Amino acid sequence: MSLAVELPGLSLKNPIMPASGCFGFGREYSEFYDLNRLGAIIMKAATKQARFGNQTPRVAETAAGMLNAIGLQNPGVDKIIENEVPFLANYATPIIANIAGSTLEEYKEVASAFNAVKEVAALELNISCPNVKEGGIQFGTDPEMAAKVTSVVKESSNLPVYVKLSPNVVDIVAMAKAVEQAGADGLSMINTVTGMQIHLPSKQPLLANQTGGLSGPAIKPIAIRMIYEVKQCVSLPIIGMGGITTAIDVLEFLLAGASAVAVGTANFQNPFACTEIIEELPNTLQTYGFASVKDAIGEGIK
Amino acid sequence: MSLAVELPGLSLKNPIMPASGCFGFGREYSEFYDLNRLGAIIMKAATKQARFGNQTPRVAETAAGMLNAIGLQNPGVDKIIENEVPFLANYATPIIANIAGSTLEEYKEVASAFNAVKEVAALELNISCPNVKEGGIQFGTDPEMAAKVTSVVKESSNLPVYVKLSPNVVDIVAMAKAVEQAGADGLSMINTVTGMQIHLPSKQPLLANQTGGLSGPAIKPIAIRMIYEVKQCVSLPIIGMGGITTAIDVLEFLLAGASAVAVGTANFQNPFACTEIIEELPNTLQTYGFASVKDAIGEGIK
Amino acid sequence: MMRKENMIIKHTRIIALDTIEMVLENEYISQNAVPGQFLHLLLTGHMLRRPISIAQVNKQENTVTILFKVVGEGTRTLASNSIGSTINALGPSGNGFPLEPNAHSTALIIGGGIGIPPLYYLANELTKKKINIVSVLGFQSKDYVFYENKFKQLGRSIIVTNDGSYGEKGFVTNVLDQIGAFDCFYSCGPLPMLKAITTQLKDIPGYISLEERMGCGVGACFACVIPAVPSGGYKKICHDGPVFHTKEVQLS
Amino acid sequence: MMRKENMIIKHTRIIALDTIEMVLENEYISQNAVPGQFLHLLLTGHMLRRPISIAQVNKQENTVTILFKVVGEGTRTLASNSIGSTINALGPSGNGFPLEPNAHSTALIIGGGIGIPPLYYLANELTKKKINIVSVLGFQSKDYVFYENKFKQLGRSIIVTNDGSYGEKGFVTNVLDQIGAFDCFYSCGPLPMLKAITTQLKDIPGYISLEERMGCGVGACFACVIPAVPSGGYKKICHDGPVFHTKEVQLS
Ligand SMILES: Cc1cc2nc3c(=O)[nH]c(=O)nc-3n(C[C@H](O)[C@H](O)[C@H](O)COP(=O)(O)OP(=O)(O)OC[C@H]3O[C@@H](n4cnc5c(N)ncnc54)[C@H](O)[C@@H]3O)c2cc1C
Ligand SMILES: Cc1cc2nc3c(=O)[nH]c(=O)nc-3n(C[C@H](O)[C@H](O)[C@H](O)COP(=O)(O)OP(=O)(O)OC[C@H]3O[C@@H](n4cnc5c(N)ncnc54)[C@H](O)[C@@H]3O)c2cc1C
Ligand SMILES: Cc1cc2nc3c(=O)[nH]c(=O)nc-3n(C[C@H](O)[C@H](O)[C@H](O)COP(=O)(O)O)c2cc1C
Ligand SMILES: Cc1cc2nc3c(=O)[nH]c(=O)nc-3n(C[C@H](O)[C@H](O)[C@H](O)COP(=O)(O)O)c2cc1C
Ligand code: FES
Ligand code: FES
Repeated sequence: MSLAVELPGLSLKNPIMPASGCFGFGREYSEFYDLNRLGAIIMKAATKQARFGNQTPRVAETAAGMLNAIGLQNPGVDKIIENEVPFLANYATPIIANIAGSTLEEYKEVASAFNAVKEVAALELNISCPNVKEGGIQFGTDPEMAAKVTSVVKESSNLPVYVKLSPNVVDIVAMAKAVEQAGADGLSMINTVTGMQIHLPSKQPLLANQTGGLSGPAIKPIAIRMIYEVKQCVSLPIIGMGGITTAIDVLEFLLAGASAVAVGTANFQNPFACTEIIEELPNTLQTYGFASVKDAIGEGIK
Repeated sequence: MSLAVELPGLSLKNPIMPASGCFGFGREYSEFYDLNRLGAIIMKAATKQARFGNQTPRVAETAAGMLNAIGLQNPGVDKIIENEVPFLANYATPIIANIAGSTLEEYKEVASAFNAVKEVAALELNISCPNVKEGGIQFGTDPEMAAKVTSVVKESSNLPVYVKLSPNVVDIVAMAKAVEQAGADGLSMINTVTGMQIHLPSKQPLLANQTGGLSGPAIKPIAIRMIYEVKQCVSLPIIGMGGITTAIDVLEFLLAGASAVAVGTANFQNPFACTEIIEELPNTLQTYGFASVKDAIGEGIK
Repeated sequence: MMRKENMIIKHTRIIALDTIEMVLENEYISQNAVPGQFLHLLLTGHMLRRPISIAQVNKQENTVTILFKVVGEGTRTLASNSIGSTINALGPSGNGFPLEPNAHSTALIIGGGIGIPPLYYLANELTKKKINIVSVLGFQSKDYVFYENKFKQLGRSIIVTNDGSYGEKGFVTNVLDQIGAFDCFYSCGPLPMLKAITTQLKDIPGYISLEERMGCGVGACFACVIPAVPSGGYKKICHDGPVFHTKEVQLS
Repeated sequence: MMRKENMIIKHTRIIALDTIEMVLENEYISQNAVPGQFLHLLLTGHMLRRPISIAQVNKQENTVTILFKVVGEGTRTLASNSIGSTINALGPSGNGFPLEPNAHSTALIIGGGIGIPPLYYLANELTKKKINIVSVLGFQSKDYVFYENKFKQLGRSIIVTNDGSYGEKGFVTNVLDQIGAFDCFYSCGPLPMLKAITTQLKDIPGYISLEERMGCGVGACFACVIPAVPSGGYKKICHDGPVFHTKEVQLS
């Protein structure tokens, strides 16, 4: 059973990778299993300077999901290249750098910095973080801004660029088309859905940041819908994510149009989530009559 | 402990009402308990003509939620007034008519029809159903269209109008402000979030309609966030909904800014959901230091 | 009238591949259920209840028997409940089969797979009314056959398997011409089977029990509709069914 | 090193109002846990694991004891697990208390409410190293007092209740001047208590165990950070803590 998938810049031995922000820079989970087993690794978001992120509490539990407002905490792109990439470079697993910024200029600088690092195979362009905006307009919810930041990053780097789309939009297809037009090599879908929880004892929003991003199984139907819609209108390959916890979920994403998938929140419940899915996947594909991962991609679309 | 709330056109003995579409026209649940116990009853959407809705399957289960694509099935406003309102009029519980249409004209006609019915206390304007659009633009996701349909309905009726907002937007505050400007008397938030499920054995979307509306606890954080945001920017009272299953959930909605709440999907799990919540509510309010429902409204906003 | 009741699991038993027989104790439901009605079961971790037919009732012991096939997460959860534990049910739900034929007339019972359970309770009640029963029971293969002897005790029974691994080979419709005369029929099973049967037996009065994905299970949400003929309206399977006269609904 | 392990519930016991003692069997964790480490427990129906401190270890019997207070849905689920059932845990997690003082020196232990559990295992280990223990244990009220005798067996213990319903009235900080001399202190409890203590005892070497809402519990998600001094960076409570030297972190 072939699990291999070819995406721009990425030869994946299997389509499973940990999602950005849910796997740090790999060190912690490398104590549970060999990172060589993963299809790829998406690093935590990098910004130009070190960021300390939001105040705590930063996470809350919800029904079949969680809210997070980490706030792009990271040591800054230079430290990541210096301290984190070399660790991950010990593995024969492609590294995808998730990049974020507050301005076009910052995106450009972060993208250029990674461009010089041969161990980084691709960029994932995080335009869907709520605190990522320029002139008050969020990159992630305005097609024009999304196109602009995509172009800027494409110009600053030779690496393939996967633009990570926000679900907090009316028209996900318009967003996808805009970044395709602007030169994106692929899409990552979806980032978290903005939500909130009120802490009853304190009568205030539980998260220090008030709102946070909803992830986990709760949002899977939203992710599937958006991928299914986008797949029919753009020709870019899609890395799908949002609530994946089992190989069955992975197949649902493949059928909806994803060519590979990322697993986020599920790692927190089960540190072996990614490897257990990889082990299960051949069996699951076979049960539903597929001879390879490739055969399943987009098969849910008539 | 006072559970009473006064809203435009609605004197509620308690803030709990079944949500539109999840309670039919009350007959079925009246076999489980006395409908007099409810704060109000929101009827299933009414259109001008009878509609038969979408093909089946129309529902799917998701993690902590469900998808539905009923598709506005209803016997038409005249039959509702003839056959359903008289049944509900037997109860001393305010009736809210949920109205829908495909064109401004249809909204106008449905609103006028209910205007003549003295037992109907208020209208809930459903602009957030995905198949409700004019000239290709959805009423529920475009502030201008939402304002237009609100004005038309206000002109056709003397009843207070609660506009039911869709969560499938970038800027929920803009939507709320637009309908406030257009004369809305209150808001209902939120309708379902568009989602999809792929049925693995058939490799196709499970719902005949492909997409459906996600409801249930999965969407509660989205509802809370939107109500909290809107409450700070508009002065209209809000009927909150989205995933309520317990009195604790109700208090969370009150703190976020809702003045009353509707319970939808929870009725399907537990036909007594509404009455059990009503029984629990005084105790829950007391536990968290409130002497009445009114005291809690909007208290989560600093 | 339907009520929300807790039912205690008294016995469980595997009766065929992936197929479980479970005996549930509850006075109200056992005393009130008629053949063709179902339970709408709440299962831990699941948003929507699961409809499962009533396969037999023991009014002395206040028990209801259900037979179900493990096909997904919900039925898996149901199967994992241990004896002595409690399941919440809405029931008895829906309308049952009319037991209308005269004594000594002959009723044909045609069941397909996991559509067979409600027909067993029905067959018992028809027998009590001195109606002759002939049963045709279709299964995928030998491994899935269940309740053969129980049906045999009530009258002539023909087992059909799709792959011929047991009984006759083929579909239940293949053997209908071996039955001889009958006055009416009752059927439950997969939609293609029901369509074939109602076409083939269109001149004979018949009742079919239908399945559809349900939301509320009480008639309030319009999830489980089926086009009605000749009115042109819709019927709700949970509330107006699950049993319908063949001429009442339009199988699509 | 932390592992994902199944633990079998051997005993549970209510030890105070809403407070439960639970003994869990698992060889790996019991053999490797040091005082101050915690378990990250997976509970049915919950997305996020729950961190609970290790309150005692029995290496002969391969068991770990936890003490927890039922404060919400997760701890309610935990409490409802029956003896013989299995709980999945990541553990032993985090870094424990340094057992550094010399033999015959005196260590002050200051615990507040449900922050007391890790201090019990610590106190035992310190005693084994012949360090003198004085314990100050604060509770809301008499109903919540637990493990008084167990601590008394290890050394002098002062119980404080906020409402004075048992022991001394007030806060743990009210009695610190009754202790006499001590060489270092260890503390765990609510943040305001830790702040008051670290201010009051700022000249004495001390270790505190911190709590924060966690995502991963392994150091990968940056949910549980606390500002570090003097570096200006952050520490992760799950991975770099939960135990810190008082001078290492900035309590906000
Ligand atoms: C009136 C009625 C009586 C039934 N009686 C029996 C019976 O006696 N024994 C038995 O084994 N099965 C019976 N079924 C089918 C049974 O309800 C489904 O097999 C079961 O709901 C599947 O649940 P799952 O979670 O295991 O499967 P999944 O496929 O994971 O279920 C997902 C969702 O789809 C729904 N669903 C899936 N298949 C069906 C179906 N065929 N009909 C309705 N909803 C479905 C489930 O209820 C659930 O909401 C009956 C169905 C109906 C409508
Ligand atoms: C390192 C560490 C050790 C702990 N040791 C113990 C112990 O030995 N005994 C004990 O009773 N409690 C202990 N706690 C606190 C315990 O984790 C919480 O009481 C528990 O998670 C509450 O869960 P809940 O679902 O019952 O409450 P809820 O308030 O419903 O929990 C909702 C969410 O908030 C989180 N949360 C709530 N309170 C806390 C808290 N104080 N710290 C961290 N997360 C929280 C939960 O984990 C969950 O994700 C410890 C916490 C930490 C961080
Ligand atoms: C704690 C946490 C931190 C995250 N940080 C990032 C991030 O730095 N960059 C990013 O693009 N996405 C980030 N995400 C979003 C995830 O990568 C993923 O898109 C989302 O969680 C949906 O997948 P899931 O449901 O499998 O978690 C984060 C998610 C979580 C839960
Ligand atoms: C089966 C079903 C049918 C619905 N029909 C309508 C409708 O006719 N009109 C409407 O405004 N909302 C309709 N809704 C949306 C609900 O009124 C409610 O806004 C939504 O389900 C969120 O609440 P909940 O999570 O409590 O279900 C429907 C929801 C469901 C689940
Ligand atoms: S399931 Fe709701 S009407 Fe039948
Ligand atoms: S909980 Fe994830 S870093 Fe501590």
